[in-house]
Amino acid sequence: MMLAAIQTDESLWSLEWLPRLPQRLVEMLLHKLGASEWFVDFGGLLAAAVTVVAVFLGAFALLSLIERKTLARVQNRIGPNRAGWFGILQPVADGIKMLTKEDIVPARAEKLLHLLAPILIGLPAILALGVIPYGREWTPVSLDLGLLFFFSIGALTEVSVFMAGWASGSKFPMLGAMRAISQMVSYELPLLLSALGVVMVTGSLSLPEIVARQEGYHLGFLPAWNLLTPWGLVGGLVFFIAALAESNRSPFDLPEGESEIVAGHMTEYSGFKYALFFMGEYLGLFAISGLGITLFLGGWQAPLPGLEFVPSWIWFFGKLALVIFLFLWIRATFPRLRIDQLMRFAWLCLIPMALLTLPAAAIWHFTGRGFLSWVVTVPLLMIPWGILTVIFNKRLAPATRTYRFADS
Amino acid sequence: MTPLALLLTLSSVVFVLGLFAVLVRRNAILILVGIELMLNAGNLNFIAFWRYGPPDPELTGPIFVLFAIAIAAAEAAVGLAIILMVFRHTRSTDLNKLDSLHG
Amino acid sequence: MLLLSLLFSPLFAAVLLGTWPGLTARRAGMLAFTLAWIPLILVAMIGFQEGASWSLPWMPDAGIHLTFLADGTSSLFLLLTTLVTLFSLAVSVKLGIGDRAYFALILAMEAMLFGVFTARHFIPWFLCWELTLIPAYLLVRLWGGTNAPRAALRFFIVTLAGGVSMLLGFLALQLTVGTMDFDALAHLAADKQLASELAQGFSAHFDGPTSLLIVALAVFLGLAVKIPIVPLHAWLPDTYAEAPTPVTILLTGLLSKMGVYGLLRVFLPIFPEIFPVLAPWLAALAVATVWLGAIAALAQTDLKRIFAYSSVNHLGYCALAVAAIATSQGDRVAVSSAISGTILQAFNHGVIACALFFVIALLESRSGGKRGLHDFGGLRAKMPMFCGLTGIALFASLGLPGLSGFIGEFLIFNGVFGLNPWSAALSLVGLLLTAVFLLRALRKVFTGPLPERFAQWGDLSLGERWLFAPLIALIVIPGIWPQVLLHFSNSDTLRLLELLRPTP
Amino acid sequence: MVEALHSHLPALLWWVPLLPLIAGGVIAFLPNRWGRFASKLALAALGVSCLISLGALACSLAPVGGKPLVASAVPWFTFGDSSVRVGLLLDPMSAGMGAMVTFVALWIFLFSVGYMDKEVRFGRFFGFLSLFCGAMLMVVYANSLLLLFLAWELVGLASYLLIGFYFEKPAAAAAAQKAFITTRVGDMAFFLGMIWLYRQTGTLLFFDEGRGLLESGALASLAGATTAGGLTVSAAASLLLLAGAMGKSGQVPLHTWLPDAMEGPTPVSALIHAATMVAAGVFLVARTHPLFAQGGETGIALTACAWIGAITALYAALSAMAQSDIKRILAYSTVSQLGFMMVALGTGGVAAAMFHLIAHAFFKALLFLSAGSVIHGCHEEQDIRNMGGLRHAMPKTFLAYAIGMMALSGFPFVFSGFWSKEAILHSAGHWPGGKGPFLLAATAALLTAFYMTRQALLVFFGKPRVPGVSHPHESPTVMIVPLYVLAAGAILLSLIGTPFWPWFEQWLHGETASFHAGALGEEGAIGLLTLSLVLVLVGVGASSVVYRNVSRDSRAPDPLSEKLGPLWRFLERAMGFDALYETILIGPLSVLADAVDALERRVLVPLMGFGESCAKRCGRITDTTDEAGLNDGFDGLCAGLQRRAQSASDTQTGRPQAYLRSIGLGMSVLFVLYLWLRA
Amino acid sequence: MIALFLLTILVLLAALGAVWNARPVHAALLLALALALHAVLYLMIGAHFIGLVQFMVYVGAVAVLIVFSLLITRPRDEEEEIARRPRTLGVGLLCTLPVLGVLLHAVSRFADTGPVATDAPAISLERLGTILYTTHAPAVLAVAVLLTAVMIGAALFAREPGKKSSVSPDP
Repeated sequence: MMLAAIQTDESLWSLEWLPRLPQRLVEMLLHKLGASEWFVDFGGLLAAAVTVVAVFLGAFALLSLIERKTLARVQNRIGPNRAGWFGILQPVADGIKMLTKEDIVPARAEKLLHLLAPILIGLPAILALGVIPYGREWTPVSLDLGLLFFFSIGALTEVSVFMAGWASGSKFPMLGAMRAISQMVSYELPLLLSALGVVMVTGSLSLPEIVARQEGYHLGFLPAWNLLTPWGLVGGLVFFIAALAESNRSPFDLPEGESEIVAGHMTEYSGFKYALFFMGEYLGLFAISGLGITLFLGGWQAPLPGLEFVPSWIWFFGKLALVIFLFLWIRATFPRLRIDQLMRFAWLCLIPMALLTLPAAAIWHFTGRGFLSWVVTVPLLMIPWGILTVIFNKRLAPATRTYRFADS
Repeated sequence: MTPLALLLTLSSVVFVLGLFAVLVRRNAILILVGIELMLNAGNLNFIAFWRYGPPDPELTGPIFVLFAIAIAAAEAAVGLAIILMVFRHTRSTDLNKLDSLHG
Repeated sequence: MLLLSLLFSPLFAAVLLGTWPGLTARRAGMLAFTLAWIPLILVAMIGFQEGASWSLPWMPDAGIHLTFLADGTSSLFLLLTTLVTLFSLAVSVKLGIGDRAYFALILAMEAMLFGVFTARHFIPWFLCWELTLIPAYLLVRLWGGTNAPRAALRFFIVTLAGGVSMLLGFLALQLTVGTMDFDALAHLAADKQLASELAQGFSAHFDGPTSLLIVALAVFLGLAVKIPIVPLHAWLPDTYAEAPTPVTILLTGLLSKMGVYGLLRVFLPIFPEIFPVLAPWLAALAVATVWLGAIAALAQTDLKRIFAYSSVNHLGYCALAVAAIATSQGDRVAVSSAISGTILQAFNHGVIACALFFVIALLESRSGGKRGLHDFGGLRAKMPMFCGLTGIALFASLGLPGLSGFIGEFLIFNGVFGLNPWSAALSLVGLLLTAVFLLRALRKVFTGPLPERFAQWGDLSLGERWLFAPLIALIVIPGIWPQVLLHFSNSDTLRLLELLRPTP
Repeated sequence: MVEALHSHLPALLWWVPLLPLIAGGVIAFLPNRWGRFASKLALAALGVSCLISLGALACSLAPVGGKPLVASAVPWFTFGDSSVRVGLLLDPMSAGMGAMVTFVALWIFLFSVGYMDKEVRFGRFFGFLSLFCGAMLMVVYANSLLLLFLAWELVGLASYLLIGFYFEKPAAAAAAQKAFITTRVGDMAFFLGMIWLYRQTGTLLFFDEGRGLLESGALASLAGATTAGGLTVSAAASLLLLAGAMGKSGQVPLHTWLPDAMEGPTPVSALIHAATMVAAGVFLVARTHPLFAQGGETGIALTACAWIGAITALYAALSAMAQSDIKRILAYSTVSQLGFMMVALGTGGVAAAMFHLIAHAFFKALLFLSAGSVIHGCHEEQDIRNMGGLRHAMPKTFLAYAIGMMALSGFPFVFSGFWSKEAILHSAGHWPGGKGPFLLAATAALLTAFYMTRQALLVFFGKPRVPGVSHPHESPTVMIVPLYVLAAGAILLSLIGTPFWPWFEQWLHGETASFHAGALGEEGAIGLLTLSLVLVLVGVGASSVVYRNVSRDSRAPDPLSEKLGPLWRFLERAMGFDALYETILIGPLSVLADAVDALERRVLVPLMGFGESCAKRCGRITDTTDEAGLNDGFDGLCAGLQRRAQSASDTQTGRPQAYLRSIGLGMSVLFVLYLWLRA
Repeated sequence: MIALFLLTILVLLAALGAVWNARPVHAALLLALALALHAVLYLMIGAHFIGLVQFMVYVGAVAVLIVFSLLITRPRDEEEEIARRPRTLGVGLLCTLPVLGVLLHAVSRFADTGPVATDAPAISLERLGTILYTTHAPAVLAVAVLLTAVMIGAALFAREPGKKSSVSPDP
């Protein structure tokens, strides 16, 4: 039955089917082996999962290198170039280092939880990746509640971070965990609200549906991506910033801020568990940016009318690379925010704007998505945004720091 | 042993465990745990009856569960806020110490 | 109506004093003084209106009505009460003694005294008799000297015991005769039925005369304690010495007069039959009182105790006169002179005692509480006016003719002579002894060299002179023109004569 | 003018005593600064009353025949239905006495103006003096025994005030008190007598149109009634009145106060203790003489009077001899002269007594005033042993004193003293009751001459014994004039009292004055005259012999004391009467007082305390029973209840879980019940 | 049906652990596990939306909240030891067993009447949304108001009294 699905696809050349290849092969194989129907499905799913994990583990390794290279370039230095040609083998070196390091478990730690925490960090990211539609042909698991699944799985990370922090027994991980949890909880809200706008417009929770809705072009060359609508732009920005915070990166990387609480909830980990943490973090990054792309940048949709021939997943991974680069860029330039500024920014700036996108999107939708809707929604969004920036410029400007010396 | 009976027994047992936790536990927070269990047992009943009970086009069961979940969340939030306030005041969450309202 | 308002005006004043918000001691005193003028005006009106009566049915079925009647003698005593109270209040304010409770108690006592002097039925009489005790006790105890509590307690218990015996006596009367109204009893006694009815009542235990004797003795005991008569007088010197001087003025001026009034208006009319038997004993006791009062006074060094004993001495004469009334065989002149003598002596002694104790009060206030005879000397040089006025008071107390003391004594001795010359002679010697200790006091205090500690003492201030003036007037005027007082008492003396109708 | 005066007399008479009294009252209120005005006021008041009394004297001169000229009666007060009336009486006796008192007092007032000018309480002194004169005049003119008694006491008061005038001196104050007390003893007897009379007769007026005390009706009833002791009432009453008189006139048992009374200023002694007050006693007896005479010539009253008078006369004369204070000698001489008057009254000679009283008033006042000016001159020196040879320094005073001395000791013929004393001896001689009083009186007369000469010699003759005494100076004229007036009086009075022309006696008895040429012819009259002459001369001679060399210095003992020795000291202390009274009266009295006080404190007060203590005891008993029985029982009950309630309330522990458990239990029971019921 | 049975066993174990575990944090985590298993149960039965919502709300928010408050109050473990003493256990059982008896009795009498193992009617989202926002619109609004009130209330409760959450960096 699956082979039939493959054959119906007219242009083998379009490599659309490439991501699905392993899945189909396994299904064919099992089919041949006479496994029962559901076992075949099961096997197919398993294969798909394996392909996704493989792809993104590779991307992870690549990203660790690229990140360090870009940071260096930004800071006008070369970055890792010793391991292999242009430092290309640096990830392998890191991996070997991680594996060979002795795995220390603190005496007072909870043995079981200490082990379980890194695993649970990685699990939600991988599950989340399984839901995102990479190509026209291929979304590993297409659920009609895809988005809801993605966010509920995302909730698991907080529990695992807590476990990590609490299980290591000492005060610093505990504090780091508390900071991380409070940050993630307070940024989950804008994340959901901004996604809600897209859901309201497309009318469905399933991710392939959302991508499908973003097909077509306005005025000939403007792709119908959500980002290019007034509410979409604001929602996208909010989503993008919330995503940064959700994955504890750059301006919001307070939990493991090296200069303050050593490595936050990961201080007591070493060796392979530490690597797992990093993997979990980066996979989380991939997942959240993938979701962002599907919601706002039209998933695997081609940017220009003429480029449909290019296989859809190429567009997906291109956009993904673009977004990741943006992350790295921000990491290199923005200083770390303080915990109260961070919380205040979330509650007093992101959430209101996110809430605003909902009515704006509704109005935009009901006013026929034409020029009129632009005229109405743009001021509706711009004016509050102006007010908020004015307020915040006053508030957020850091007060002159008064140094208190010990003896005074 | 129909799945409905199974689910119902499950929910009763979970409910009783929750009640037991509430009656026995000394720590106020763990009492909340008991309460959560009791609420979930309730939801389970609803879903069980929706699933295995007479077909219900109006989906009153699931809707009721939705509302129950929302309210349970609110209840947990307020309960914990109160417990924290009491903790800040009396430095302990041991319920037996909060017995000033007595005869 | 007039009498009712008289009885209740001091009470109303006392209540007003008690409840007036934020009243300092001095202002309380001034208020009490001004309020005390009202009874004086009322008494004057009663005096001229010649008799006012008022009765209140208390227990109609038991036939007990609270009847009050103000006739001649009682109006005289009422006048004395108002004057003495007014004077005592003025002295307390002048010396700065006592606070609002103190003045309220004095006014309450005044009201009770009005009751005693006008009651015509035993119940109101006895009520007021006992109620005067309470303020007196409190005044002596709370504002008194060092061992005032003990003296006040003894005073209270002894007088109370007397009161109880009197109550028993009258109860016996009530049971047998059926009424306690003085006039009714008097009429019964007059036509000799009292003894027979008593006999029926107590037929089981005693025959007629002895039962009457017992009842009479019981009642007499109550009165004797108050007069006081010798064996029962021991409470007097301590109480008078310990009480603050204004209160002593009240005690000597009024409370002792209750006893005399009681004898005259209550005891005499009710027990004329038994009295001739009782009279010689009473006379003997009276003479003993006179003698003891005079001699004991000689031995005292405290001025207050000297004048306390002089009061005992003077009241001894009254007792003597009352004894004389009963036994002077049919001699109308002697009886009427004895009666008027008693009333006059009681009134005059009230005024003179006031003056004497006022002198002590002044000496005390100036010397800071000292009142021993040897504490003073040669004051006449510095205080001639004060010495002159004290001299008048002392000589009046001595019985110098021309001053009020003499007239009472003349009438009393005129009456007593009929009783038996020897008691008259003896009591005259008592009079002589009075002269001795009074002059001794005058000499010790006023003459001799002036010790330097009194060098800066000035004579009487204007206020003190205004206080002394009315007293001196009340001493001199009756001395020169006794008719002023006798006018009131004559009508009553005549009525008493009919009642007594001395056995032919 | 006399008839005009006659009609207003009863009203006018009241003013005689009242004016000085009012003046006295007014002066009492004047502050000391007004001293001069007070003295003028007193003098004016006395002057007016003197004029009125002289007018009254003039009216009474016309013989009325035994009936009083004026006998007024005014109702004073009524007690019961009987009333008491008082009034004034004008008869020769009172008129004479009144005139004498006002006249002598007037001159003494003048004298004291000079004598007391240095005194700071000048006004007060005159206030007391006029108070005294008013009271004395009331005694003289009183028609009622009660009014007389009233005035009698006022006189006592005035003497108390005047004796105690220098109250800074404790001796003066003690003397004043002693005077008042002793006279008061007499007054008590007087009072008792008065009361007795009043009860017997029912009236106190002397003359009341027949009902009066001294009128026959009352007298008869008094004489008729007898008391338990067998005495007639009149005798008993008169004895009591006599006792009163003795107190006031200083007769033997009650005389001790008079010598001490010299502590007062000299004019006081002159007026009160010479002329007037002491004479009041004699006047009282004279006034009530009819009552005394009820018992007949030798009645108990008159005999007692005579004998007491004689004894006093002799005793006082003897004591006077041994005195060294100039005023005490005169005081004792007054006592002895009063004794003489009593003898006269006792032996029936009312007229002789009155005449001697009036004469004595004049010359004794004269003697006292001259003694006063001597003291004034010698700057308050009173002891005659320190004086001497003053006749040169104070000739005028010496002359006046000499006249007074001669009148007192009875120099013959020229001086009233001689005639009055002779009349007394005459009446004493003829007294049927025995010669005793006559003999005592005669010796007393002798001794009088003796001690008067002694005094004159020691004071005026010889050389001043104490050289240091600053030179004595003569008194100013304002003091000398009264002396001479009194001296003239002492002399002129002899005219009316001689046996030849006994005007005074007849006037008193209401007879018309007639000349008795043959008076000398009566039996024994000549013998009596010669006897009194001899007595005087012998007294003077003996005294001049004993005190011939007066120039010895004051510290030397008195010549007589060497002869008499212990007797002299006995006499000097006036026969120890003061010590006697001290031991028998004042001592036991204070012992008795302490005994009575002790009796009171130790016996009566604890006795009375007995009631108090037993009241406390039974109070304690009821308290304990009440506490143990009732209260504890009830508390126990309450505690039990409370415990149970507590345990019930414990179930409400405040722990929510406990409540939930009970709810759980309850619910399950209900369910089981429900199920059980349904089945 | 077998999967269902297995899952019930797991849920019971997790619930028992949450109730009986002596260490409070473990109890809380076991609670989270129990709630997650509930969610899985819902998914198996076919109520996908409710399962996911259950998972997100309970595991994501409530469990974290409970754990967070445990972190803050850090109760000492031995208190729970006392709680597990036999006496309190006895009392607890005494009170809860009758309730269990009653419930099971009710279940037993009722369970066997219903239809057996019908297939799961799918809950389509649109259907759910339309019902929710038409017949139950007021209820939804009420819950919305309730939730905002709770959020503001909890924020107020948790705020330190007196200290304003000021932005300025002063300590």
